Amino acid sequence: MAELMSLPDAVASLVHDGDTVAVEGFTHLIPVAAGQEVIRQGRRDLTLVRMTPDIVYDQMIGAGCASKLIFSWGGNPGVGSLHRFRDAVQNSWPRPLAIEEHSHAGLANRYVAGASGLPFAVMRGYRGTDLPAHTDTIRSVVCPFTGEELTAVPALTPDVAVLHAQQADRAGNVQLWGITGVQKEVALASARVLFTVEEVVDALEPRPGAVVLPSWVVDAVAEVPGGAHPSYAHGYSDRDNDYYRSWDAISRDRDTFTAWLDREVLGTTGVTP
Amino acid sequence: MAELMSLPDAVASLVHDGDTVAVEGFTHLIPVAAGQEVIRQGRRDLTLVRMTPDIVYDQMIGAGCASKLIFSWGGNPGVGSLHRFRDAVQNSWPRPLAIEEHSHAGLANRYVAGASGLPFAVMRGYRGTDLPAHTDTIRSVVCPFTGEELTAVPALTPDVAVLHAQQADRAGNVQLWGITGVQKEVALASARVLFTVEEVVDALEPRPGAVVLPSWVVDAVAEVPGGAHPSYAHGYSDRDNDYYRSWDAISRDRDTFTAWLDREVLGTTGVTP
Amino acid sequence: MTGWTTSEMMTVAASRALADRATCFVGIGKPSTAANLARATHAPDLVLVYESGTIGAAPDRLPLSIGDGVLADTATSVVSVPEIFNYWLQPGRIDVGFLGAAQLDRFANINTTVIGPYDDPRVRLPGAGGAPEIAASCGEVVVVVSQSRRTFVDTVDFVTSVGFGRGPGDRERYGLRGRGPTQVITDLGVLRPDPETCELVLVAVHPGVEVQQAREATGWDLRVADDLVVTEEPTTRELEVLRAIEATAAPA
Amino acid sequence: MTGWTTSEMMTVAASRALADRATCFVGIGKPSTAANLARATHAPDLVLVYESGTIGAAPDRLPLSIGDGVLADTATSVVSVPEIFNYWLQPGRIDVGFLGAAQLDRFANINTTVIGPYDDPRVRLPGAGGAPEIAASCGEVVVVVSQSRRTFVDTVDFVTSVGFGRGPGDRERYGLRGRGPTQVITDLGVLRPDPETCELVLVAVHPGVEVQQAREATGWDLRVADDLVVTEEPTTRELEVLRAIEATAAPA
Repeated sequence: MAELMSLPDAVASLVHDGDTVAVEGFTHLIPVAAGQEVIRQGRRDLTLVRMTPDIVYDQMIGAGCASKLIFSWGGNPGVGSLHRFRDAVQNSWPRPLAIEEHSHAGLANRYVAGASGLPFAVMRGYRGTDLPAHTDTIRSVVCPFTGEELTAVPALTPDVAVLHAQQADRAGNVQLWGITGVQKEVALASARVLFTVEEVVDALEPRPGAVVLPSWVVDAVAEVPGGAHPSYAHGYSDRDNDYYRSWDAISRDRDTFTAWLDREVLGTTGVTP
Repeated sequence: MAELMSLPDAVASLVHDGDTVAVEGFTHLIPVAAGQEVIRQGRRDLTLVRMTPDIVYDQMIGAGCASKLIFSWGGNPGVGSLHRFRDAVQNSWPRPLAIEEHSHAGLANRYVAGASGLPFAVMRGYRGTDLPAHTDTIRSVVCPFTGEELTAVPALTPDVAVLHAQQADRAGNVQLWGITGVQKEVALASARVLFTVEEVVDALEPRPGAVVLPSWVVDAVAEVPGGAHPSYAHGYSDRDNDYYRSWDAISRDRDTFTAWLDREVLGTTGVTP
Repeated sequence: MTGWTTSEMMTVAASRALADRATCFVGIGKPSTAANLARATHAPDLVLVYESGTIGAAPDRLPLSIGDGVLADTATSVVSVPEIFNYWLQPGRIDVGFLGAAQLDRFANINTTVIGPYDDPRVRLPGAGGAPEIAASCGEVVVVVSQSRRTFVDTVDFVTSVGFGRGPGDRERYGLRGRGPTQVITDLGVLRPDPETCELVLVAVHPGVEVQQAREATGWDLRVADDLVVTEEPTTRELEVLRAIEATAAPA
Repeated sequence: MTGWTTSEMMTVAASRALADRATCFVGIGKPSTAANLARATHAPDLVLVYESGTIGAAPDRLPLSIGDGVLADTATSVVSVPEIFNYWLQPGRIDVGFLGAAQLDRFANINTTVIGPYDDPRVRLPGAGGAPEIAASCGEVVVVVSQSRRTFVDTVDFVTSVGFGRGPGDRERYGLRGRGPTQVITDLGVLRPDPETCELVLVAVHPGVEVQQAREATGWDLRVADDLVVTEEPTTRELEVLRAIEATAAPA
């Protein structure tokens, strides 16, 4: 059963040094506030998993939380590069970052296998590319009926999933809608599940296209309005495209990034008055 | 792009002798009227696929349409046996019926593999049971990462899916809601797709829990109000439990069944005035 | 209280097997009645999961089929059939699986496929449905079945769903992750597997039932627990609620 | 009509590559602009599929990201990310995949991963995203990329997405079921693979572009088709619609 608690308490109780953490949300519902709370609590040596490392991971990597990144597309969508991610990979700043690289289809299927209680997933992919030569979590499997060779990827079972949704009810049932991405698979693949939500409501009103996760597969729910900014929460906020553009300048230089980090994250409580 | 046409035309153009046909619907949205039209058109040597052969398949088997049945649970839900199914298996009446038997999980995963363009699916199942000894579409596969042995089932790719939904729009986009079963997987796994619908509407209004299949993965849509009777269409009709009970007596005896078939199916056009 | 049927006793005993807040994979028939009785009495937060894809269904009347519309209308979440098996049952998220049986053997293996040879059956039964994977993956399995020599056989004609196979170690050998059957609840009493041998042992008889009746209704030499108990009879409340629930399922 | 930019010419040429009623797997940026231009001009029933899970999106403004809310609001159906890849892309349901490239080689292999050695990259690029499977499974692939020696290299530093591998037969060998790249549309012209050798050949130059410019912007000895044509310049309507579309994406 999910417990309703504050974001600092939720992060403190569920996210530990050395954990494999999946902070997910496909463009939509990215739990940026939760990521910044992880920075604020000084978590270290995290293996970060995410299909699209985006500003949230650029910040966590630049802040030194991560020792490894498992991902499939690492850019600032519509803007360009993630400079902190590049600086870590190319120059080991602020610390070395090991990477394990997949395609979207491959990483999505790794979550599916995790959610399904299977050790691996079968797919068509990667063949002929240079990815298998550099990623040892890509292998092949032969169909026992046709003899055809296909690609296998191992299950991803993060220690903790950090996700954002529009709503939870007081019992801790969570509802999200719009682009639902891999949220359900990540929640069901992970040992622990932390949701930030725009709002806690008395009752979840059924919505077209909604995913509802019952309270008994969620551990903590924290009400954090705007917790997905600069990404968005369908029906609550719009994507702040200017912020994504402005991040390019903030993150390009180590000093401006560090100043930003001290001022906007470490120097705040994260709790909006 | 789906074409809107009459049920007789849809069946005539999409269902042929010798086809593998999946008439699906998990308790809900069972396309019984379409099944009876297949009987009326005298289709023969069909391989019928369905998780829960129910009254619709008892009728098609008793009418002699089928030479093989692929299934996972063959009963009259809440009532008892399917007498025509039993008579075919135990006494080859009206003709021999070969069977290929799975569990629900196995058959569902066979549809998933078909919908996914994969030759097989991986699952945990069947181990220790007597099913693999009698069903050669159950084999094992070894995880290339952990070495664990798991169960593999081959993709099911029917020649034609016969399905019922609540609504289609005039462009042939189909919407169904309530218990959605395996409808999406069956439609996407099959070479041809026939939908009967309760109603053709100008525009599909988004609904909680709805599955929408775009027109370009559907071949034919026929408006057949009540086409799921005695099963039901959520929001349109209730399950006719008395009919399921009465089927027991109708189907128990070959003569009463044959009389029913002549009177209720062969002797009618199927088009309700 | 007196004036209850053996069928009611069986359903009440089954309902008592369900702890509050547990998640329960429910089949139609007695299991569904028992689960809804539990939810209406001692286990208000029992989570009912049906193979039709309804999670957290809270029907206000007894569903008449596994896919009754009332299940979708009242569920926390409705998912596809592949999802209910792959994302919810297979990973072992469900605490208790409720199963019936046409035949059951001393190692609690279940047959719902055929009586007689598979290729020339004396009786062709419905088949597996969701049972093999429920028996494999639920945290534990509770079997609800009327006890008779026809049903309680030394060896089932066909293993549709695995209890303990041929004995200790078989579940591990097959990679089945649930604990398997922990109780078999009948119209005569309750059986549990011996922790050493995995063989079903009579641990309780319902009020008014003699051990000898249970022995005569069992197709193998039934062992009886030294600390055999008598089931607590249905309470007035249990019976009232059960009868109210069953009334909602009366033919229209 | 005159007074158009090479970038506009490239987008218009890309939009013309899309037939009406086709299904198109669209990446963000130029491909999305071109696809929406096609939908607004000659292909009103073009079906746009985005990897965020939106099928049949009909945005009334240019989406600013692959997961822009306008895509979900206007889609025929919104599905999960695993589903869009497994049920829709992988089986080969999508006719055309639109891709960009950081590097492209003579066999139309695409690099979006690294410039320089993988373990000591000169430039670390975003990586694969959906591209490898789009390149593998779409009926055909159209690449939209500006032409320069930096981008058009003899051999890519990293094969992120397969065009024709090392030449004829490689796609079959890898079990890739789509036909692969059929057109590479640049700011200078259009290249198509030679049916015999699979090597990219310049088949069209845009108005005002000399073949020599294309040769100089290519890192291998570029072959030119005997029947080289000049692209039809953008029509007034194409430019008006394109500019109107791009205006909707202007920074707030």
